[in-house]
Amino acid sequence: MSKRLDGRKNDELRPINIKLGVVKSAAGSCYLEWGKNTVVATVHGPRPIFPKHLSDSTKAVIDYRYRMAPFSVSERKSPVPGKRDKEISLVSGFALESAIMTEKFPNTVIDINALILSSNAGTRVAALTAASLACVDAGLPMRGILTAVSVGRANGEFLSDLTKEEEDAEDAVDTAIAVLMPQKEITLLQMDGFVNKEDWKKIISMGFIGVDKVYELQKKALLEKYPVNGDINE
Amino acid sequence: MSKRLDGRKNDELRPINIKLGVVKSAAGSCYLEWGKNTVVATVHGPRPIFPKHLSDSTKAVIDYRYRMAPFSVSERKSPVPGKRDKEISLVSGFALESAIMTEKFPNTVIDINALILSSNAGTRVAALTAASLACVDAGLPMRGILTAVSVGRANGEFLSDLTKEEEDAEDAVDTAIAVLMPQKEITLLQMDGFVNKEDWKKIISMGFIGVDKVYELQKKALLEKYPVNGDINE
Amino acid sequence: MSKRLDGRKNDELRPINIKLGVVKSAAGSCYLEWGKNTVVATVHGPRPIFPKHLSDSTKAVIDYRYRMAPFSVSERKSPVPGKRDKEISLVSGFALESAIMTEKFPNTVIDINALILSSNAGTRVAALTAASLACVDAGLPMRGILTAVSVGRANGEFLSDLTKEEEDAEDAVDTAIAVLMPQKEITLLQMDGFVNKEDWKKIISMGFIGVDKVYELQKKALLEKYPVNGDINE
Amino acid sequence: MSDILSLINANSVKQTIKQGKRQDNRAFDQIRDLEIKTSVLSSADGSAWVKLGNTEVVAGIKFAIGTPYPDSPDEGSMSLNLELTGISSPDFSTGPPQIDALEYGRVADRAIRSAKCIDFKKLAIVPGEKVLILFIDCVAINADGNLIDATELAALAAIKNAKIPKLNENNELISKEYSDNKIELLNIPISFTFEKIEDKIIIDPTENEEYASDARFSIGLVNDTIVSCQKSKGGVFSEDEIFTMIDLSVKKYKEFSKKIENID
Amino acid sequence: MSDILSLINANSVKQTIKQGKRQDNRAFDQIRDLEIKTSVLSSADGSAWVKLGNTEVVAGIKFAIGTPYPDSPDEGSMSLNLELTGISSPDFSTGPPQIDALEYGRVADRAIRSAKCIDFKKLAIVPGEKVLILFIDCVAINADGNLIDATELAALAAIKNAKIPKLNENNELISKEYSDNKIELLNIPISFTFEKIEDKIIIDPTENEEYASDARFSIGLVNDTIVSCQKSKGGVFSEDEIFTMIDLSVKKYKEFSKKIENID
Amino acid sequence: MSDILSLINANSVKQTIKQGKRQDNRAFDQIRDLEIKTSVLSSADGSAWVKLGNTEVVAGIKFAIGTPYPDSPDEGSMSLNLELTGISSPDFSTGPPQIDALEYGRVADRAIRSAKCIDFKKLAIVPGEKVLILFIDCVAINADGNLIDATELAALAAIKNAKIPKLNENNELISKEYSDNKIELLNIPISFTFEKIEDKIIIDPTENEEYASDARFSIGLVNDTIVSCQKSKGGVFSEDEIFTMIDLSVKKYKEFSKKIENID
Repeated sequence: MSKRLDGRKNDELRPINIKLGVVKSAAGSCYLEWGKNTVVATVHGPRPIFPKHLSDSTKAVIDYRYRMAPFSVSERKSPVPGKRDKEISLVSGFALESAIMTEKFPNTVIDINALILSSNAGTRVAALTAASLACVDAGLPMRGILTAVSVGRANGEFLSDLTKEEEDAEDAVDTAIAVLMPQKEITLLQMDGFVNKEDWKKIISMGFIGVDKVYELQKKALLEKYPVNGDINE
Repeated sequence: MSKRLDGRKNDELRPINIKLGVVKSAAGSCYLEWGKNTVVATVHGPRPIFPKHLSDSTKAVIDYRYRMAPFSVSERKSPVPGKRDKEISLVSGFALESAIMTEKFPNTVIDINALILSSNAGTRVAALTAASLACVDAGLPMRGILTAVSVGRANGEFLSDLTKEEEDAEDAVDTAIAVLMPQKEITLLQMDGFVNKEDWKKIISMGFIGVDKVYELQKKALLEKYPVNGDINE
Repeated sequence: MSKRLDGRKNDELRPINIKLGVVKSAAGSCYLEWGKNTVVATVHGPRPIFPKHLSDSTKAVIDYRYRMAPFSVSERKSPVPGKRDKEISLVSGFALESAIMTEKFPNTVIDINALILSSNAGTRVAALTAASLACVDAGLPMRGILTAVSVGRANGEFLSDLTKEEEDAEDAVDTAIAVLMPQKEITLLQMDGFVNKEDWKKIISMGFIGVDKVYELQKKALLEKYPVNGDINE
Repeated sequence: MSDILSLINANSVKQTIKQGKRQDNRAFDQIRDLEIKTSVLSSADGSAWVKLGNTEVVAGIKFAIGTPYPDSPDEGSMSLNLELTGISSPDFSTGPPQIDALEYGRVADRAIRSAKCIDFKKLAIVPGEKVLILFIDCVAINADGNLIDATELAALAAIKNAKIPKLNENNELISKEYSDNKIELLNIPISFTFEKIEDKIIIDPTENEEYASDARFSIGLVNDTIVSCQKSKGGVFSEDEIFTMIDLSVKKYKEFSKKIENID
Repeated sequence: MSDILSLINANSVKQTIKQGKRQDNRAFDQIRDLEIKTSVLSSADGSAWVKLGNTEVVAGIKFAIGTPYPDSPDEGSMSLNLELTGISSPDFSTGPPQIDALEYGRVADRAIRSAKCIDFKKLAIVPGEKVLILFIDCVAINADGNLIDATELAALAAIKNAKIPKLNENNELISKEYSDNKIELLNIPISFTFEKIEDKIIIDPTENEEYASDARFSIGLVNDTIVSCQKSKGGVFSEDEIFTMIDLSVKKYKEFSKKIENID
Repeated sequence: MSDILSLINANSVKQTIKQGKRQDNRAFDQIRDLEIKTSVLSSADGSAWVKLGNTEVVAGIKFAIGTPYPDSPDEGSMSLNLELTGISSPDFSTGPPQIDALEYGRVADRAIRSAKCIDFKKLAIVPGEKVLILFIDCVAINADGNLIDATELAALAAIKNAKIPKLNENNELISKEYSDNKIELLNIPISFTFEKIEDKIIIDPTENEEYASDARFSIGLVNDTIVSCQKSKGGVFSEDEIFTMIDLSVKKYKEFSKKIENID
């Protein structure tokens, strides 16, 4: 029997609801609800960079911005991005860079934005999962799809997709993992906690299982919008 | 009999004192006292824009900055421009753009600055009235002269050129209007209040009457400095 | 007998310890301890400037930054440079400009940084003394060596190299002087106090004597690292 | 949008307008379809998602505890803020001075204040010491023109939707617990924005129409009462044009105020 | 000013100086005409408008209530700030780091502090808790050289002109009501600024002369007492040159200190 | 470093790595010589100067008085900050967004927090009101790669070296006077950073190796317990690679934790 407050099994994800192409003027977009997290991601570009000396002649620059709306958290957050927002934007942007064939668009920038409208733990993985789909929706050439999930430990149990309450447990281990699918390559991995190697190995394994589930939902959402393409893995 | 604290009739403006060309090194300048408002406006340029990608190949960019000196208000104001300063600068800059033949100076910027040294309501219209004359003083080709006045309602009366005390009345309607003269085209119109359409029509009519008065004073000031030109309308 | 708390004679400097070339990746560097002041200075460049319109076609731009580490003062200092830091950076940068043959590197910038790691009065002159040596260490062509010292008055005595306690005396006169050596030209001079001309003349004379002493230590440090060059004045 | 592209689009808009038409086939005085959803977000104390054609604005309410202004010690206060981020347009990720967001937000804010639609006395906790501050944060999700009116509608709908949090014995907010009190909207100020293109005046512009336009006019109404206005951009209006726009707005008012009234 | 234009102007200045002349026909040791007007502004607690040739600086005083510094609990404080905005020169509307304004303001500020011309104890209200802060804000209206000296004169004149506001029973400022107390200037620090051009030294430079100059020196005096100095720019001075400038300044001191003394 | 130069260097690094070597002849799993000096600065409450090869980071501790966070009223707090200024690299004097410094500092900070190596309860002064804040400021003197590990080591060494200031009767810090208490390190979190270049994984990268690398991984350990990790850059790792890096780090742990333990 589940010991989780919301009745989920340890390896069960919260409900995920994905909708592509919601923002009409963007090149690509994705609306994603993941438990009580709500995120909108859009892709604009590629476009030329100004000032020019910031451009890269070998590839597109990925400008990923993860932001939390002021009303997305318990106490109103200033709209000015903080250190946490900037760090998440950086490493998540790198993860997206590994998924996009940026070498096809030298001297340009691709603007990818993910806005958290409502939050309850796991916003960075929800944002990446949405942003990755927005890139596909924008028709960007991709090496694969980026799929992300949070896994960890709380109250002695190994858990997938922790809630805010679980993240606050005394023994919490909090791991965010993003994987390039179907290659199963790790492209984001952030962890805080206090856990021995064997236990963390179990947690990472749960991460790959969670990623598989999210990947199925991503593919489903893509097939809904782009039914003619068949299985995107082929 | 006047019900105004300073004894003015409802449609009477406070004393206006204009002096052109006061700032020797500027292309054009104007010192203006309007009641207890004191403003200095200068024009510099046109000059090339850096960085270049901010320039417009079809016209000059107008960079208008309305600013209040820290000592111009009751309680010392930080020198950092606030939201109100920026909004006023924006819409006033648009008004100036409508008066200046910007198409004659592509790829340049014209810097117009208006500094409020002392204030008692109506600073934005005083600043615009001065800035417009500074543009003429700078020899910029003009479609007309920009003339501005504030009008409104306080304590049940329709009034021209409200003071700070009148603006704070319970029933205050505060309207700033700038008109391109002699064409009588409205190029700035900002209003806050709670007033029915017929009453506001009366207020706008008072605005045009006030503008006529200010326009006469502007012409007089110009003719003092540039007597050979005769009537500038011709 | 000395009236100074640390037992020094009035014209005696605190111990100075200089080490060149401490920072391996910089073009030039200098570590300097001066009493309880500790400073590291590095030189990088010359390198091209971006954006281009900031460059000077007749000479290199000197970008000197004097900064105090947050832990270098009694109460933790914010890492954001304040007004004092900026003013010192400006006038010290000018002093360095007078010593470096900037005309040899048009359209470039030379980055000179001096970081105060520990402080007890006289940091600006310690920083300049170190920065000047870092420039020589970087192989920059020099018109001379910049040598700096602080002199002044405290408790009725004329003093070289004041400590924090001496600077805080009721009758303190605080003078920072930097001299281009061996030419003996004054290139930085900042003073605060209340002193008649004759007394200040005496203080300036002490400054030149102090500069001579520091200059000898600078030469010694250079000869240690660059022994083959003989006397650098020749 | 690149300069060249926006120039081409603007020219295309002007040609169409000259022929008496709009690119999306609307009449000059026709407002795009409006959709308002509320309670869309679980973290906010009130929320609304407004779609005006393709333009989308989300507004979220958060209450906070603060001190009153010295000149109104027994009143709470409000702060309305519009963010235009890269999410809605690549133009906003580059330009540092968010001057458009600032102007749009201030026009929406002034309409709400002038309309006196909120009784700020009801937001006092301990007069002179502690009051509730009503933060209305609006975020553009899709910036396809007329963000002023969309922001105004989203802000009002979110206020109407908001629940006032419970306070504990120390007069601090209790997270996620709400009192039975809501913010009563005493008036419903609706904003109508017009653009002048090739001497024609259209209502509710798209982004392309905004690029093509010479002058903008926004009017805030409560029934047939004017509560705020803002003329913007480098073009001009005649007095007649101003009052024609007002008359049209008065006619449209009820249709839009009802959509706000109908929100729970 | 564009780079090319300022280079041409600088060369022209240098040629003139080499011939022993200045472009405005002044002697090398001649200061431009000085005009000081006070009580020029109705909103400030004290004000002065200084014209030094074409250079114009307006200074305005505002008092505010604040807490004392921990190391001087029974003293008020002052803050002197110079703003160089686009009003006085197009150069200032572009460059973001206002480093010149910062340097000029700090030099003027240091002369006033070192001269001990203000008894800050008289600005205490409740020692250790509440003091008056004297804000001296200076704005350049026309930046035609030598802003340091013009700022110093404007600041002093405005302080001399200032009226200290009345306080109510809660020790808060009463707007627009003044006590009979003024700020007594215990000393009058006058600043003199020199520039070195083609190895000649001139006093009170114009903007063009500043562009042509290699080195700057400013000295702050109270009679023949030195209270502050600042050497700036990439050139050098000999010890003799420094003291020649000081001697000249001492000679000029009375003429300028009297202009401040004569202010009501 | 200019783009071209760093590209050339990166290519050279890649060629060397392909041949199974490193430019400084280290083995792929070999960490550069580490030197830690403490008590190097007289102004700080604790200090350390770390050299990891040519990379140098100075850490200084300052205590300050503050108020506790509402959710931990009986605990002091810490703030770790890394500055990359022009002193260590010309790259840092140009780029405005100090994103690298921010990331490195946060990774080091998170390792210390997760390792629970500081008992913040011991930093409380008056629970709920007054606590000590531990400021750990780190400055890169030479940025020759692997600033994360160097920062982590410098921070820990400086904490170990720090003396807690005495307080006066008002619970204010007494400057330069210290109590007998030190901060006890309950655990010693060591950080190990790896880079992936041409599909090879190396430990403790130099700056040139960082330019050549596709992916970075940092792991924070306390003995064989994992306390934090961070994958960065646009490349990828397999699960096996991750755990190979962890295994290597566990082997190296004691060598480095001892260096911290041995500090007085």
